[in-house]
Amino acid sequence: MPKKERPSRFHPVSHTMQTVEVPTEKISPQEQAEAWEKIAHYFRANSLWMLNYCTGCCAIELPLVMTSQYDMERLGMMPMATPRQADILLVTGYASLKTLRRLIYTYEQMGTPKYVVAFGPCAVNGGIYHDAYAVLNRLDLYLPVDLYIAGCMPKPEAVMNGFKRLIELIESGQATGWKDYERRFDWYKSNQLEAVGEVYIHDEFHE
Amino acid sequence: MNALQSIGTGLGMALFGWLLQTTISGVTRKVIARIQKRRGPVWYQNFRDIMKLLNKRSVTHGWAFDFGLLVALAGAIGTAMFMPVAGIVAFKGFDNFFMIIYLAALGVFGRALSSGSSGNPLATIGVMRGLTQNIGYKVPYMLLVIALISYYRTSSISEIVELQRVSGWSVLVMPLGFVVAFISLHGMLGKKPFDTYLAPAEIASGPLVEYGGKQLGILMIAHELSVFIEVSLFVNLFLGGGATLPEFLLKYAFIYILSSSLGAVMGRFRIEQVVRFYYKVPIALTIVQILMLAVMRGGVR
Amino acid sequence: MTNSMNNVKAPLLAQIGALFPEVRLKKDRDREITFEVQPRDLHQVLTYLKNAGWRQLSMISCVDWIEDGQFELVYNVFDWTQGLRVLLSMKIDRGEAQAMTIINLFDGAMYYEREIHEFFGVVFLGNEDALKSLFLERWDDIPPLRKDFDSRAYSDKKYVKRFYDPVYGPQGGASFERS
Amino acid sequence: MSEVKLFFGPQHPGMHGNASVHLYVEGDLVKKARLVPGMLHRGFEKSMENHTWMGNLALIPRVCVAEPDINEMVFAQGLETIAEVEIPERAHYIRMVIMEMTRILAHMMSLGALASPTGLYTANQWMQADRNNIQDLFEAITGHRIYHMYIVPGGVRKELPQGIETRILDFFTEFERRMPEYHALIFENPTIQARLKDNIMLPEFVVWELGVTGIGMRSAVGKPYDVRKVTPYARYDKVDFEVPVATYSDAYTRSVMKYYEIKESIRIIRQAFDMMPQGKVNVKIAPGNALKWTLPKGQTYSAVESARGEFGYYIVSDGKTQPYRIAVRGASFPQGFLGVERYMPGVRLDDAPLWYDTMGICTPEIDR
Repeated sequence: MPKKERPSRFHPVSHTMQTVEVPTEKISPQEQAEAWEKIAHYFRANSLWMLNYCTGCCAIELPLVMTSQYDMERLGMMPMATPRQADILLVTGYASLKTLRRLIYTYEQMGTPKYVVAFGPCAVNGGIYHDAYAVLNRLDLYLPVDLYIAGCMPKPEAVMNGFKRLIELIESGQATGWKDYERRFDWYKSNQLEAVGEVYIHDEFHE
Repeated sequence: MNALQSIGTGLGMALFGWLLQTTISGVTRKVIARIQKRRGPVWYQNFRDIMKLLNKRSVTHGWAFDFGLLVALAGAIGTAMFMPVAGIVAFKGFDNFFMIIYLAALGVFGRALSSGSSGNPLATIGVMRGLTQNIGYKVPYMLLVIALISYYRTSSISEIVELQRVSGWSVLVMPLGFVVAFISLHGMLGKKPFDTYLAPAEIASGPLVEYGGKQLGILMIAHELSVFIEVSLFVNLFLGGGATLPEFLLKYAFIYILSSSLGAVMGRFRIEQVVRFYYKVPIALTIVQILMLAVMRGGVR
Repeated sequence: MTNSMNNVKAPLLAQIGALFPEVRLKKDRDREITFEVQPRDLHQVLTYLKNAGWRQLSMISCVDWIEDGQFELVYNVFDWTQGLRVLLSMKIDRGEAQAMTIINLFDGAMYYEREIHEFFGVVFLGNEDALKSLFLERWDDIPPLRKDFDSRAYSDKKYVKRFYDPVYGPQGGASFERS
Repeated sequence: MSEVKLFFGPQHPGMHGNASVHLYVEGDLVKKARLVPGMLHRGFEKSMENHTWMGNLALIPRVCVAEPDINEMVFAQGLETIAEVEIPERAHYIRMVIMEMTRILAHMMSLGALASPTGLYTANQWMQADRNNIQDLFEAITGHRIYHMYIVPGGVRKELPQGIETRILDFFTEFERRMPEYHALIFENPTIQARLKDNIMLPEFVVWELGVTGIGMRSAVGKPYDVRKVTPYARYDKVDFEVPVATYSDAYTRSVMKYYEIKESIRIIRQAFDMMPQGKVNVKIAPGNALKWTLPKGQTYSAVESARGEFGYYIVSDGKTQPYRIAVRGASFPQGFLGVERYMPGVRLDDAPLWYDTMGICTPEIDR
């Protein structure tokens, strides 16, 4: 069914992806794969499992989105217990350095394709905590963010709207943050190393 | 009927079982959503979930992880092939209760092997809990089914279905037993309060903790199939199966949705509460039921 | 209200004055009395207060008086039956910030002391647990709540800021190009 | 089975908020446990020193996310104490309405959060839906759903909107009519009772040892040790309300007490609207531009009763435009740290999330 073209008010988040032009011959394996990808995008878009991890205060509105009033399950979204099962990582608000370490570990455990949604201004530029010593300013240096949802904190309506937008992006194949992460892995890794250092598992008991 | 035809019918039965159960799961999600005063997903949501999972990349945790999964899937398909539904039997004469129980154990074994080898302590705890719970509900259930088999003097499920058509459903023969079997089924399906081995909030969905992508998709297919086996076994044994397909579907949907809806308004037991519960109430009820049955039959003679 | 509290306050003030001559009344608010104590008196005063009904340690906080070269530790105890709060303010030297722990009197002090050690660098003798880091992971600067620690400068140094180059006009809006 | 190390959190469905408990588990029994906070540490106490007295208003509600208004209340109250100003009578009553509404919000959050450790998700679905209605009321009063910044030093920010009184009272009448439904779903549910009753005890000596306040204290000690009663602030000494107490503190008692506190809060809201006089709603606590206010030198500890216990700020002013130091006493600090370390060992792994939940631990206020 052809979708009605409608000017979007949103600026798609650009990942500076370079599309490689393939010379068109018969039906190459790559084209087959692309055709299948289009079908796969439909399933991905309509069955988004989010990771049950609240990193910051924007998560306080998430229960409302999940439950009866806004009912995220209508869109096929469900909270999931572990990163392996999840598709979306929600960075709900500011990320402190200690959280960032956990976020990176979590993100890398998730299977591709995976998407990152960042909430609030804190993930964009630090927001109200821009001068705090424990909170990092830009999330997109460390993780590829597919969608930002504005508001401090975003209202449930805004969150639902954002999720709808994410679904649109995935369906049209524009949510390619995970590909960007694979492509510029070294760049992301060097940023991460700069911020949180080497892999380090904290053990409170020091044993 | 030649062997090829039988196998074809069996595979068709497994496919039918999967489609049926996945649809009913989606419908159940909607029913639970209505209990929780919300709209819920579309009825084919579970198909979308499975398709998405099969389109996802994932990691493996060694060959046992994948092999166990295939064993689980093969066990589930194999068991579903033997299940008589509405008079259709793929392998005539082989639709024995014990056959199905043994084959179903293969699926459980495969799943335990797979998730146990993932190396996550939460998965190990989940598997331990799952097996403990398995013992919990299996004891009263098996006692009951053996009583049923001795009552009908056959262990073939299609014959039991036939006999029920003559003498009335087994519910009427053993009403207490029906309650026990339903409680056991509730535990088999892992509905609350017996979802201790999954317990997302305690052990992060237990055995499933390390699954993602394709493996989780395969596991979901195997899970839907095993639910199909459990529920249709229950319908066949206690509710007289079904002469026609709609009759069977109606009973099937009723039992599954009832169990799920009950689960929606209940909390979760701790594992030792689960086992204590199963060893107290259902076993006592089963013994009373068997004695009643013996007295009844003795009285008739 | 002040009148009703006087019959509670008067005996306390008299007792404290008689028992601990070096303890000085600093501030007397409605339901809150602040004493200034010397480090050597602290344990006796706290013991007396604990036995006299101030059974709950509400919090320990620390103030950095950088101009005087002192840390002020404030012990905050509360009596639930009489509804009177007592604050004990104790000054210690900022250069060699050390104080005796009070975990033998109030177990709840353990983590307050650990927090103060992390944020101010005050060492609590006798509470070895307090030397470990609590909130911060791999902290690489002076304790952050000291007055000579500049939060903004640290943030500027450590975290990459987003650079805005707004282009006003039809295409307006902030530039979201990645660096 | 030998000891297994488990991370309960930060990414864990049973964990509310971004914190972690490191557990050593033997079989099903927790052997060692310790809270690892700091994932939500934003350095509030430092940031507050860099903002003006009024500028801090935007910052403080964010200390505790589930119940933001207590922060505004302690802050405003402390500043009024230091500046020695009396605020208008009407403002006191409006503050009480706001405080009780936010208390209801927090209690409903924690009753709904009982869902995940016990598995009764239906309770959470219903509770959150009603929380949304209360947040809509807040939006009508203050303009924001979560962080209201409504209680300001010197009173409240602005007059209540027209007709909000009937809207609030109508909602709570309707809500009270539905409360037995919640009681039947949660507290009369045999499976929930099996999980909560005689489980996760908090004896009286532990209360004094840790310094637990709030519901934990009252459920064990059996006396109305509530800041609202012991040192009344606002006009809590004028309204008639009761504080539920108990002497046997298991998880069930602590949960059901939240239910009764919601009832009492609704009573307080009704009385506050009855007794509310007309008049101004705010005064200036210092002359001049609000962003250039200076306060006299002084220090005070200001405390209110939050949903989890005594919540307080220790405020130091050195006579400048910015606070010299603000120290936050998170209400769940004692049970969050020492409680987890000493008393979570011994419970079953199944009950560890329940322990964390029913002790009323709010991570953001621990981390700050």
